[in-house]
Amino acid sequence: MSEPTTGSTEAAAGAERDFLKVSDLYAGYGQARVLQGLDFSVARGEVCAILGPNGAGKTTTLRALCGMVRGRGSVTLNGTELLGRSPEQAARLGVAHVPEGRGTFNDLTVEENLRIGAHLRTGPRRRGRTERAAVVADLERIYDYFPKLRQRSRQAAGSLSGGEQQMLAVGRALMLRPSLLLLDEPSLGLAPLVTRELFEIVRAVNEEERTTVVVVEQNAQLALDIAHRAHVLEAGRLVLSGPAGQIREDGQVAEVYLGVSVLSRKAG
Amino acid sequence: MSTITASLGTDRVRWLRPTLTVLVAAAVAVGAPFYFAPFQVFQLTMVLVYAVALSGLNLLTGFGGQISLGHGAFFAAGAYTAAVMLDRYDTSHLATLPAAAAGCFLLGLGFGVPALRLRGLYLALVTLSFAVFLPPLLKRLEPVTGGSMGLTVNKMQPPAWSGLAEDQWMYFVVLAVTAVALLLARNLLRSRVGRALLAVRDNESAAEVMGVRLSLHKTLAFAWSAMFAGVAGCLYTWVIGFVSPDSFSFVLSITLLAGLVVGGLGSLYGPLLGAAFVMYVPSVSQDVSEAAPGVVFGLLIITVMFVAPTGLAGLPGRVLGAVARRPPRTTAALDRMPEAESAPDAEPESQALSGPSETHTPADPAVVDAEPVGAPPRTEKE
Amino acid sequence: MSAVTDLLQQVVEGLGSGAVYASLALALVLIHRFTGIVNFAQGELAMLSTYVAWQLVASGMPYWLALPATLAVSFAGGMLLERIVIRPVQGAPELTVVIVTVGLFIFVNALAGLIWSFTVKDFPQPFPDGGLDVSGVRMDWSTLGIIGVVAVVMGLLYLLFQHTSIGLVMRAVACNPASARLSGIRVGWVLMLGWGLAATVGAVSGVLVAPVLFLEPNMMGGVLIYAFAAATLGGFDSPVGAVVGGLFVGVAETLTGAYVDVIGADLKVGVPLVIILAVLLVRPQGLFGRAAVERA
Amino acid sequence: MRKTTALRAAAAATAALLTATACSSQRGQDAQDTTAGGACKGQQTTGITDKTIKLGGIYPLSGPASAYGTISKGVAAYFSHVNDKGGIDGRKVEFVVRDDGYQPPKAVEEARRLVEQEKVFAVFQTLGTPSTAAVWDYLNKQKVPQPFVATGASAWGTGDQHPWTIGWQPNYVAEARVYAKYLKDARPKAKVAVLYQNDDFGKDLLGGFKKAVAGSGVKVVAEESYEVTDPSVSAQMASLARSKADVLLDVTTPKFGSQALAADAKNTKWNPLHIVNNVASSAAVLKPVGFKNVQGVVSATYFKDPADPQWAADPEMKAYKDALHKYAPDADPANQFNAYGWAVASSLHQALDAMKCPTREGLRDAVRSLKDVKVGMLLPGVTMSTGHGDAFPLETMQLMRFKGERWQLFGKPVDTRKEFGPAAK
Repeated sequence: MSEPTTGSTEAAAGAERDFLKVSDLYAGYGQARVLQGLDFSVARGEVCAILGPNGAGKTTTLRALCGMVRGRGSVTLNGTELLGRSPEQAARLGVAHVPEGRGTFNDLTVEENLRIGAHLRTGPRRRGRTERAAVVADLERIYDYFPKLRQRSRQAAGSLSGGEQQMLAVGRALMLRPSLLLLDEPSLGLAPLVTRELFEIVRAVNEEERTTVVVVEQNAQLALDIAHRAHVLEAGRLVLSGPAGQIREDGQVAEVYLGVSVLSRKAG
Repeated sequence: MSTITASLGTDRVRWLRPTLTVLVAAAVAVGAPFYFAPFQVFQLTMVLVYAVALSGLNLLTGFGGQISLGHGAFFAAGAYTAAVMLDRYDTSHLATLPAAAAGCFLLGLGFGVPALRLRGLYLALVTLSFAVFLPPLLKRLEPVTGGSMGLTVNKMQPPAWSGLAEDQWMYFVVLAVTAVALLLARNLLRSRVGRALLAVRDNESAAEVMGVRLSLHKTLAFAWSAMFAGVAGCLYTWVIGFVSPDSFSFVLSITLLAGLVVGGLGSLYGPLLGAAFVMYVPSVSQDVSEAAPGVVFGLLIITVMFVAPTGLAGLPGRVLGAVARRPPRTTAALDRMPEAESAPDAEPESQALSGPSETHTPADPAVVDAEPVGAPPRTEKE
Repeated sequence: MSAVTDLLQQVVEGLGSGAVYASLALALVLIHRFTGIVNFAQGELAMLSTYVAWQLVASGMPYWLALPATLAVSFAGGMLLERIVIRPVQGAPELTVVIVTVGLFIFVNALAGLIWSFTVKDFPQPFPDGGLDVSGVRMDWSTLGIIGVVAVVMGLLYLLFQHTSIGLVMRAVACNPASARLSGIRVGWVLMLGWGLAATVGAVSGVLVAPVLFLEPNMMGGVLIYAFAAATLGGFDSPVGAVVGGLFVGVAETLTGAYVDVIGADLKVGVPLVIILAVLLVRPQGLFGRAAVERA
Repeated sequence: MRKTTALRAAAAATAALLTATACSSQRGQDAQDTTAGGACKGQQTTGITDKTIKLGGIYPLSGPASAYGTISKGVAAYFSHVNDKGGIDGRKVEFVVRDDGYQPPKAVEEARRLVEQEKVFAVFQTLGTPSTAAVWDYLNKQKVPQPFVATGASAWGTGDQHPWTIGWQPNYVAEARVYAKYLKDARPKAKVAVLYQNDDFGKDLLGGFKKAVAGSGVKVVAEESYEVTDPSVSAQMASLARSKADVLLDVTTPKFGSQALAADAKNTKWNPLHIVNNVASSAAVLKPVGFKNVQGVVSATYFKDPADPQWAADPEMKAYKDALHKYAPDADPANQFNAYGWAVASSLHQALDAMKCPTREGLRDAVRSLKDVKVGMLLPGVTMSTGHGDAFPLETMQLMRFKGERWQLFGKPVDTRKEFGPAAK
């Protein structure tokens, strides 16, 4: 169980590097223990991919980060402990989670979905007019990222296609102006072209807004394209960590480790 | 049976224990009327009567996942069939049983057809309005049903050879019918019909894909269930010897459903526990507070549901489970996710562990406390 | 009086009963929309609220002061009820929650009997005596008043849900509570709010109908069945449907009771049954209910 | 190992059961039933001693008919009152109340409990026709007196298969006859509209009325029924208004009585003579409607209404109110059901005093041979009489009209036996 990130002791740089710091994380459902002690860090503004086969604990990791699953150990975001908090508290700390299967509000219109995303910024006791204006501006920004959503802003979310729903889910998460964006299997069930488009947008968001992103993905190729760093999970443990490019090259190694090829899925 | 590793010895134990349990239960059941006072035997008899009705409702709601708030009406139909036959046509008591059963089976079949189109809540409320409608209808059919004065009929008398008192004889007759009914319910569930029902309850569309003939099985479930209620109604007439329309108000239907849920949905012995609850708890409530038994009764229902959300039958399992359970748990996320329907107790990752298949199973994003076995599908709004 | 006037008079009577059903159906629909359960105790809670109002008036408080006080008490009571009685069984099978409300029904009914006895109480009528007479058809002010208030409540609910941020949050929770949590919404708090609102609407219903039905612990028992019918007919998640369904059921049962001799007053309760069955067979989600809009 | 354990457990359980059956069977309790000696030899004395008498009553304390449950409080208050004054003929009364929730099967259970476990002397009052009908076969078979059942159905006094059961209040047919006689005298050409509860009570009264006016100029022109589960009777009232009848016979229970009176008052175009039956005639029913709206309403009664100021100084009424205040402080003395309980309990007191033998048989015979027995809570001129072939203790009622803030009795008490002959089915 070695520290996967290279240890640096310079304080300021350390805070930036350990923007999200996961140490000795255990989590599971009922009696089924899924995560067996994870340690990793994500630097501010970084896109971090978590890869691994089915059942490795990728989704559980994200759920533990956002409070949907209770865990033991420690998860800090910018120095604040996240473990033991409920999802709504995590959201208040700037964690936006786009769950697997999207979780859009099907009965609400597209625009209402996005406004719900900004709920914390416009809630009754929240700041006044300037923030309202900022939300409207953000709405425009999301529509710029996802022009299709603008076309369908008055439509019920349930009537959107899978890709549009996924875009809506990401858009809703961005409306929170999160400091940490968690994406769970964004490519699931989407056509390859749509997936690529989505990942490009995530990259753009990351680059333009410096939002830290943790993405869980089956399609390693795609994820590695936009990620700066990557971690490979197997059976609840980290088996491989490193810069994305390096992981890509170490694909052979992963294959040895996992028995299946991390890169076996053809991207595109 | 156990084909793999069971050694002869453990196999025998496996057989012996349930056999012994059944034998002891039978001994207690047979011995009871010689031990208890007549009115206590009467109470036990009524518990058995309600248990038959509840096991019928259990087939429909606990296993079939369809909620009926109208089973009091089938109960009444059975009771009146028996009473009218005894009163007008002077038939023997035993002859009324098949008639009540068959009549209610057909009635249930008739009801099962529109029930196919109705889901969850809507079915529950339509059956409730049927239960509300029945008493005035019975009053209207005065020439046959005796109107609001009801019908008083002879109770079953013990034959001379038995040497038993009336209450004891009644108890044994009802016990026999109940035993047959419960066995039938058990076998129904183990038959193809039962397995199909379970499949339908757990995942309707998947069951359909698998080729289960949904409409047929759901309609049949309704019919069987109504038949049990009718048989219980028939027994009721034998035991009470009096039927009147206001005895079968919609309160009876609600009581039946409450009894079943309190006893334990989808459990084989839940109906017995539920019947005992319906029978004894009102008396207990009265002993606690004569001024307002309802206050105590209402509180007791709520309390039981707090302590045993899956019913009394599930209580031992929950207690054991709670002891064994470890801290890492999901936070109590609301389980109203539409996706929760498809795989109620799936634990996405651990489940996925078992198969290295490339196709990823879509599972619910918020994993919930695994929904207990025997839970009915939720009355999700459509 | 001509046959037409007769008929119209019966329709007016039907609207009067229908408004009573609609008022309670609104509260039922509210709860169902936000929590997905059918609250069997809704009528009894409305009755309890009405007794609170009665007690306040009886102890000397002016009616127009007692009314807002009652609504406030009901709102707080509804929220408390969600927290104490419903929250502990959240996550249990839905039927369990329904049976808890049945237990609550029995409890509240007996409690009211214990405190206030079963003697009929007179409840102040906020609307003036007499009524409107349009070419021989008489409509009481109280009937008009009930219909008016029910319409206003329905309108307010519509505004609340469609045009306020809190309404948007409530709809989001109703639609997908898990995602709502992820957006930072305190779902538990919103559910309490839903119960509080429903209890308040129920209190309005109780206070409206008490002068007509006369206040006693079983006042709402009969109304509940018809309110179920109204909500089922209208679709269990549509406030507009609840009101239209209520009025429709009221008029239909009154007319058949009065004009179809075979049915008569005793069997008129079967009329809503037949209508509901017919409607549901064509539109399983009720007249105004939404069919699920979902694409994979 | 496990096998033997299971076997042992089974054997132990069986043995325990057998032992229990042999030694402490609860069935043996029947042996405690006692019989008298002397002149009353062979008669049952279960539940009665020289010092005590045990009675059991079954009332709906829960469920839809709980409004009537308070009768038991009036009864219990009376017995407590009597016990404090030395009891009935030196015997203290123990009164056991059980709840049947107005459900016949529950009534059967409770009746059996009272007889077999509580060993009561008599089941004094079962309430409601369904519950009474469900238990009377059993009680008669057990030879347990079932005096003064709280229902006015005419079944209890007709027929001779149930000698142990007897009614008390004027049966609904008798009450109907009182109204019929009044109409035949005062409005011989009356067209009558009837609102009735769709159960034995409403049907009995309506049937009795129709029979009593048969052949006269009084005609029933419209009938509308309602169910106890209905929320309101306003639709029925609207239908009746169409009939243009000049008399409305209102056969309802309290809440519906209030609704019908209010609906009648609101309809200014139809102003029939409103006859409200006794069950719904309490001042507690009229007051919510507003006294100004019920002027001139006619009814009939046989016991004193505690809400009526004219009895304020009546000694029996005073005793009643004091006792209720003392023994049932949470009960409302103005509620006529409490007064009903008091009246029926004091009637039983008279019957117990009249027993020749202090036995169940003695009570059975005593309630069937009452001769003009006066009871304090009953109206002056209303007495209990029974005899061979006549098992209706009360068949006399007096008409009253509502004026100002109270009922005013008018005319003489109407003895329906004299007017119409015995009530026959």
